Amino acid sequence: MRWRRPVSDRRPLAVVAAAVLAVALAGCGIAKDPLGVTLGDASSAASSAALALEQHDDGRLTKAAAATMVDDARTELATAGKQLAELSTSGEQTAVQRDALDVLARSVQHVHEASADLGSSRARDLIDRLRADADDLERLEQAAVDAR
Amino acid sequence: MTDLPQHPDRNGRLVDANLHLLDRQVLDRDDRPILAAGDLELEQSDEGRWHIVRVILGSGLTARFFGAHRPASTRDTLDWDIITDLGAAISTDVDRDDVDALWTERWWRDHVIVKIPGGQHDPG
Amino acid sequence: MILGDILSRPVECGGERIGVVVDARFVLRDADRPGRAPADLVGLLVGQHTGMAFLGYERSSVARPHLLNRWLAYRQRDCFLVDIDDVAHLGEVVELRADFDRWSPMLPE
Amino acid sequence: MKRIFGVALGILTAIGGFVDIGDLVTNAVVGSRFGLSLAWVVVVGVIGISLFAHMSGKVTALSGRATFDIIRERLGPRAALANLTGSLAMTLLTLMAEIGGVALALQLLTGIVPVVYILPVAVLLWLILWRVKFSILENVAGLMGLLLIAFVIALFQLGPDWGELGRQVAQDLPSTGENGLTYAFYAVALFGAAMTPYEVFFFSSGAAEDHWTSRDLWLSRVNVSVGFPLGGLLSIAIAGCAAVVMLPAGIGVSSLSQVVAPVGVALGIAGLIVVVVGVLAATSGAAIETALSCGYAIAQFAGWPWGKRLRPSQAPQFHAVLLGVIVISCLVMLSGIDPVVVTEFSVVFSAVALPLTYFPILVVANDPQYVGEHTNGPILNFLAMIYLVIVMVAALAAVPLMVLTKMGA
Repeated sequence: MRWRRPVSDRRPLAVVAAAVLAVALAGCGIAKDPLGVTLGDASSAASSAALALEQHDDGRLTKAAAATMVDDARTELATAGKQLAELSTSGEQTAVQRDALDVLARSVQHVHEASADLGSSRARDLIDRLRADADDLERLEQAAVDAR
Repeated sequence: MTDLPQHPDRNGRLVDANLHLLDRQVLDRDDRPILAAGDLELEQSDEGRWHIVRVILGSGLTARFFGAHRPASTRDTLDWDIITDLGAAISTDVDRDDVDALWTERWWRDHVIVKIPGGQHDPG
Repeated sequence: MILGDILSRPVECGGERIGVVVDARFVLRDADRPGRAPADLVGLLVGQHTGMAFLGYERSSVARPHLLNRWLAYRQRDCFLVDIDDVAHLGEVVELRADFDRWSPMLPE
Repeated sequence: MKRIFGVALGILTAIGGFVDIGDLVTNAVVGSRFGLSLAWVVVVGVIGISLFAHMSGKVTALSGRATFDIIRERLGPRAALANLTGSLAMTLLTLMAEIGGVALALQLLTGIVPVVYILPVAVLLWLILWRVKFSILENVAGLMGLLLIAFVIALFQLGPDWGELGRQVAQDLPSTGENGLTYAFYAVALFGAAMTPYEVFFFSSGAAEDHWTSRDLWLSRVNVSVGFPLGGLLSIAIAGCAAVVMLPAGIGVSSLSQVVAPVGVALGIAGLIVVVVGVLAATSGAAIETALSCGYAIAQFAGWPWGKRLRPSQAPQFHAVLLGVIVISCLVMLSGIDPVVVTEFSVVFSAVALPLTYFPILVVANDPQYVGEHTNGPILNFLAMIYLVIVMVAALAAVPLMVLTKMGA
């Protein structure tokens, strides 16, 4: 079989390798602010849990679907919490990070309660608390971006 | 490139190996697939003319990666004279059950597929 | 001889590199049933690249799509057919006789 | 009468079959972050897949050779092997995502954690491919997939501000604080989701198996030009629902539950169950198609007998590959990896692998040796060349964008 790679074919490989390298290097500069992204995810998760509770309470989502949605939100919040804790920030962002850790801890607790007793009478109360958490997290997200 | 003269020997159908022959699917008498045509084996006739004597079966998947050849004895081949047509695929006048190059397929059939219940059923 | 051994091989004439073996041209004496008659080796097609040569655009009348065809034809602009009798030696390097002729690579339609 | 039924069935299965986990997730994610400002990408993708599927159906109908048989022949074994590896890796990744998608849909119906369903789904998938009569299989999944129309009904039910949606479609750059790079990344991901290569492997292999001839070409044209665009409409409806419900609530979609939630909001529990069954059917149908496509790719490349209509004993290696890829996918998904993450990677790598199969098919669709006098007309070629450029740009941009935006974070 004719398997030897003639010299003329090797040139394109070198070009591709160089291009990929250049892109990777450029990658570090433009990425979005990690603190802002983490807080955005957390805020999204909190309002997602609130939506699930509300729609289930209104009888528009089955228990299975609502429970899944709350469970997904809990996973996303847990991940955001871990990322937030591990994040090294500087300047005013550190203050934002500290506040965010408290709000996040509170919203994890709320989501935990939500998934524990989905149909409970406290549902309305939990929805408002989760919506408040989401707003706080969104405010902190904006603060983090401004403080960059 | 196009201003070069036409080669005189043209009584017959002109066929380029890479373009019309190599890596084409070889079919048996009933158009059932055998294997891909991987290479060609040439021999010199008494007057010294090179001509194709055998098609070597095998695709890139099972080919040797480092240019080495399998010893001639174990090479899966089909004789040139059983070829009936060269189209999008290479048609031949042989029954695939007689082609011993398909021993790997038979191994999979006899040692794996037939062992699983339902292996012979006709899905229709 | 295994055809695969000479495909992609460098081609030289008097020590000077001419190109690489891109393909091999055969003539089927019996067009209706190829197997019934010998398929004689007419010669070797020599070009500069083996990479994209397989697409065979440059050697057949497939004219479309135009843009693609022009680029592929460009890559093979100096491809030619050399008669097997003009080949002095077939091996790691394909050596041509000094006075070898260049024939058109185009396939008649 | 039977002819019309055949045509209708073809179109319906094309619609149901068009949407898979990649379309569901990517459209919802994009809808929840960019509204409908990326809808044009779905239109571009649908035209592309229609063109690509038609060309490969035509080549197969006229030459009797399916996609990977042609690719091996046209590019020679060495380049074709690299091509096979790339396309196979992408199809295998999609198979994993589809199996995960089925498990997620079952979680939405039953509330049980998806990883529990991975093994039973994989075993059932293999059993279906081993035993079930294929024509039933293909039509049931395709028809049930039509239940996804619930997204369209939900969008109307939500009574959105059509003016606002219209403005989102028209406006090119995002207003929601997303930067241009993320926008570009999701454009490529959406394009990869709409123009999935495995659908073409499946489509062209089906043409070969059903022994299509030039007389069937009009059927292929109808299937493709009606079925796929309507499938594209479903995709846009998925994005629309997310844009109307999730975007204002500040929820960035990252799970299947959030993809279907808007239908619950709009149509209540009945609508929700219908759409989840639709998702189950679409992902199951896609799992069957991707598993088969892995088998087709390897068997056609190697020249082995292949096909869903042959007895397993007549195509032993083909069925061995099916078993192998299902086992591999099952093991990977059992690791508990999030199917949505696998899906996002699969659509991006779809975009990367697309030129590998698009380019040879374009070349062969112009080669009289394969298609006789049915070579591409000038308009078709002009369009096909434009898409060659689009496909190459998307493929080259996909990985760098993925790195730059950390998967669109």
